[in-house]
Amino acid sequence: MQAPIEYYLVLSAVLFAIGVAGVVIRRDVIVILMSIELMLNAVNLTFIAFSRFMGSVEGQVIVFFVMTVAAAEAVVGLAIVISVFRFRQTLDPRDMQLLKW
Amino acid sequence: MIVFFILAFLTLLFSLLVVTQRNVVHSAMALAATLFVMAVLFLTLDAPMLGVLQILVYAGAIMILILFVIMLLNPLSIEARPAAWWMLGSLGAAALCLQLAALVHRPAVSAEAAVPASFGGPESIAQSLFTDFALPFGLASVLLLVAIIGAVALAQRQR
Amino acid sequence: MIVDLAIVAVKAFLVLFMVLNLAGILGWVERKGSALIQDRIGANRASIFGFAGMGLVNTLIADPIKMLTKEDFIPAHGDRLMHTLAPCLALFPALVTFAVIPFGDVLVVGGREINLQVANLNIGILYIFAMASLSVYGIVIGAWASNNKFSLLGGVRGAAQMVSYEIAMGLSVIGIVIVYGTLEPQAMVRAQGELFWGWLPAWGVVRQPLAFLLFFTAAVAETKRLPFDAPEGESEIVAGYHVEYSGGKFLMFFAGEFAEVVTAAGLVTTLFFGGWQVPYLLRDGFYFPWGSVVSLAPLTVTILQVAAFTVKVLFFCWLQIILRWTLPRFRYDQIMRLGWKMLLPAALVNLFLTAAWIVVRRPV
Amino acid sequence: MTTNLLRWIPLLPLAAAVLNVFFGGRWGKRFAGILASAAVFGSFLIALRVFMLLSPDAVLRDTLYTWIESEPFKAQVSFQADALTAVMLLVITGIGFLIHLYSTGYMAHDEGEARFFAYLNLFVFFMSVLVLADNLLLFFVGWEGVGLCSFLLIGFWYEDPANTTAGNKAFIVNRIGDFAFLLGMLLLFWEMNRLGVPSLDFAALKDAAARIAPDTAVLITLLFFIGATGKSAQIPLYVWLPDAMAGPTPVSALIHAATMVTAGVYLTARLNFLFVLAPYTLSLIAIIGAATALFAGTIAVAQNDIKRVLAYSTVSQLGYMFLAAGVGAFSAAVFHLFTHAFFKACLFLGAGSVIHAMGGEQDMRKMGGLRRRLPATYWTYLIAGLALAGIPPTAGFFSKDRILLEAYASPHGSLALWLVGWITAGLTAFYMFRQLFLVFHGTSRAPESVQAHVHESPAAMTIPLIVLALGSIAAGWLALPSRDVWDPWLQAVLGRSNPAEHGEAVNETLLVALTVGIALVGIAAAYFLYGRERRVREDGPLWGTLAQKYYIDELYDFLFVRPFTAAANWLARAFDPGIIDGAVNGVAGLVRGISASGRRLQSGNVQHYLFAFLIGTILIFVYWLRR
Repeated sequence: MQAPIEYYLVLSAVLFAIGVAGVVIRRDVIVILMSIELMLNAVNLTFIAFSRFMGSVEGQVIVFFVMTVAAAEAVVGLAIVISVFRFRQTLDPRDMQLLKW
Repeated sequence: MIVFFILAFLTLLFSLLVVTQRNVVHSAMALAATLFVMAVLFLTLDAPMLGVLQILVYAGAIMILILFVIMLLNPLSIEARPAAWWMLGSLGAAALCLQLAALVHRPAVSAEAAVPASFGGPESIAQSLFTDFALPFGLASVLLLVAIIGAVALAQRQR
Repeated sequence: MIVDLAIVAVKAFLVLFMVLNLAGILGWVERKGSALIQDRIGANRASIFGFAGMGLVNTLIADPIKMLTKEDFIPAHGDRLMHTLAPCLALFPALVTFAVIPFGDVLVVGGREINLQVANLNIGILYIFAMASLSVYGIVIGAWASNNKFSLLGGVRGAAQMVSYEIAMGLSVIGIVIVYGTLEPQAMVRAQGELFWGWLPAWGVVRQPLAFLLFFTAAVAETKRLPFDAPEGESEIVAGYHVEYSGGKFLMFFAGEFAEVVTAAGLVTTLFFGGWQVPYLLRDGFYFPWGSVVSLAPLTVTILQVAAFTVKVLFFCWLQIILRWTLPRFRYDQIMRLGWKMLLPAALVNLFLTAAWIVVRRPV
Repeated sequence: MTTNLLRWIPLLPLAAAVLNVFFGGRWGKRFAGILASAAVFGSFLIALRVFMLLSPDAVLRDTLYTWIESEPFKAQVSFQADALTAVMLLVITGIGFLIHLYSTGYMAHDEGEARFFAYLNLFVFFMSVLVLADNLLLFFVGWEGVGLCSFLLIGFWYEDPANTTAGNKAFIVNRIGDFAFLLGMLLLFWEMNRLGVPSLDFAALKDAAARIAPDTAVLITLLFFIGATGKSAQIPLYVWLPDAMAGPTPVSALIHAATMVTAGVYLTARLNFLFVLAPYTLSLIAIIGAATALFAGTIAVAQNDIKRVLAYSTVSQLGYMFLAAGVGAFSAAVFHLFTHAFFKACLFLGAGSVIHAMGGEQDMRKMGGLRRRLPATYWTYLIAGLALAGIPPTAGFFSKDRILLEAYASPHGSLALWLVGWITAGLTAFYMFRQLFLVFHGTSRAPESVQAHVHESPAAMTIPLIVLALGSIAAGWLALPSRDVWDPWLQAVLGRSNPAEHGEAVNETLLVALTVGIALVGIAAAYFLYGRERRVREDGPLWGTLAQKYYIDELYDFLFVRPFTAAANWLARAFDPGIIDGAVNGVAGLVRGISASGRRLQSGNVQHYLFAFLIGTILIFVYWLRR
């Protein structure tokens, strides 16, 4: 028996909040990136749930695009992390404040 | 239903581990597990194609990339946890969570729509992707190309 | 319902049994094969109650016993959890991949159709790649958890190598997916039952020879065996990612590697060499191109098919072992260059040509 | 009457200038001169053709395109040619061509020949735009353009700082006049707009002139006259012209004797319908002109530099022209402009020939006895000198005589003006022949090494001299008392001004005799003092004052330059750092002070921002859900 859509949505909300917490709390850029992926996945889950319950495949297509964007984001984000680490020897976002003033 | 609860429990467990594990690699592995479980969740929602893509793209490519970068940089320090900041962040996230959950009680789609057997398969997605979403699809490929070039340019050692 | 579950369970057990044992046997075959190539005798000391003649069986049993009884050593400051998890992660994908590889046609027993395949997914090919992409975890995690710079180096090498070759592998397979028009392995195998010009079996290797070469090369690279064994490269980084492994965990890595060999052989067979297809053998017997017909009972046909599949898989396992003992190891940069600058462009060209051919043949 | 002939007069030299700028260096020096001369000769031929086409009261028009269109004002790049323009065009292109020809010889050994000819052609372009312009705005373009070319050519040998200083001086002094000109133009436009004729076309101006308020007319004409004093080197802005002799001699001949400096005279003549409305201005012009003539004449007496004598002489002769204009005799002014162009160009070119022969020496005290060595130069110099002194039957006699006649007899004239002019005529003859005797007569005072190389100039230089010398004689015959063709030709443009028709009867013959007499006295004095050898000691306070040009430069330096420099220094040292920078820095400091507290918000830590973002999102949700 299929669970009702609310369950999926609540799960998605909790997942999203966990991702937000990770982004705000953690002091490691890589973990922050991972938390962003978590948030994206929470959204993906919502899309797929709605797609299923509304019987429209378009939600899944959007998830497809979200994955594309996530891949691009991860690649560029990691490249930035690498070059920052190469210059500053740190992954702590508190140390990355070159644009401060 | 039971399947959903098991999967949801695992998802939440692993995702919490992502945020709470002090070791980056543990976090990454927890995230990989989360993504894997979510792929199964997708399968329960008649999205087999995306479930497999989830594993292929997220678990198989993005996470490997992240792990690869972790290995490459090999940050030794285990980060500290300032309690106040954790409290603050968690409270904020919890508040957001409550707000989002509150939205769910608004009228949503309740009944499950009837779908054909091929729903969520490669053909149905491709059908939509190459007709209605042809332009975004092209743009997405351009985006990937740009991301590749950008990443190479960024990570290249300065000469 | 319960019968269905039971049938699936039996099929899964059978496949696992076959693959794992084949992996064990390959351990012995490798020893003997290398000895053969190097003109020496090879493993000849394991004896049960003084009986050394049954080398295969002896080794098959003796090796695991030896390994399992060794001390399970975890390095200081290593990550205990991950160190234990890694071998499982290495073995798991190789085994589950086999779930979608059909080893025979549909068998009808008592009015119930039994598909000789553990799981018939309509996106089987994608499933294979998804699982193959997971196999990197074992190496990377194991390498990292060992707290050893050599193993870390091996892990990094392995991750880079496998990610690189996955792309070439995937692209080379897309060509054949286009040709067959399906992602379902069983359907692919069925499609290979056709004949060109009435006599030539329409196997994948006939339709896509370039794709076969690319796929096979990439698959060998994915198994991290010579000539692509830079991740373990014992002359450079001791033993690479599993340098800190011993006992049962090492056995799992070891078995995982051979399971990958078997899986690779199974994939090549399924995609390019007709899977369980025997030339001219249809559901009820042989129909030779020169017109003669040999009728056979369905069960016989099924047995023939499974046997054909097994023989093909064994052949490709053997081919990989010969390759390993014939070719020298590539340098790391050579591996990367081969993957990115030769296989990938070649795969793209193949893909483009195939797509163009399809468009020309079948205008939409 | 319209024609598209006129545009080619300026365009030919412009094209040659552009070609010389870009390709002159590549085509070789010889070619640059030939190209430039050919272009000006082409312009001369066209000018001749235009002259043929014209009748005294006709106007040729050639409109190129609309330059500025800002309702209701509209300015066109449009050329017109009437009788006055035709005279000016012939002078500019004809004498300009001769000087170009001369320059091909004079500048043959100079590195920057292509540049020189490009500038020279550019000058001809701007000068012809100036005289051809049919509105004040386009006129102003030419006016500024010739100033620019003058600056470029004075400082042509820019390696020497003295030359660039002279160029700067010319430019800056001219700027003062140009500013007044601009003000005058704006005021005129304002007045025209008030009259409902928002235009600066000369034709429109002429039609509306009668309606201009008298006081405004005085102010406008005064401003224009100040502009003219700058360009035409009148008191008090004459100081740049003597220094302008730093440029190559053909430049002095063309720009600083024959053409550009006469632009002021041309301006007053062109706008004569305005000037006649302002008797005060006219009186002032007459007084300034007479004063300048006398003043510069006295200075010229005491100069030893061959070109400076001629420069002050030019200032003095320009004074004559303004004297004529000031008494309302514009026709006489333009006539003197015309004749003066011939003999002064001839004198300058002759001086150039002398300098050329002397290897660059300009000090007359080191010359002497060149009569035999440079026969062609000598004879042409003598003729031109006679013309300058006003000895009949040379051109100078007719034109100067006419001015003096008008100064005495015209309704605006007076005995005092005539007297000043008369004395100046004597001074002119004296300094001219002092120079002639010093340079060409007596024995040579040059060092042996220079003497050995003295030689007559090449044909390219002597032919223009001869042509100009002939012109110096013949140009005056246009206004023979019996057969005057000059006044009828210009009457339509400049109005009638014939003293014979006015009030008191004048004994014309007596005036002529007096003028010629004082000129002869001057020549005699020069011969007596300098004829064979120098018989006068050139010292004493009076001589010193004259030689030092009445210390005018020093006075200007004391009155204007030093206070200005001091003020600028004070601004730079005290005002700018203290007040301006202080204000700017103060504002910046204020902003910095405010932002110092604000910037604490910008921790640079992304997570702080994200947290703020999160809080904001939650608040929006709360608002949205509560709504």
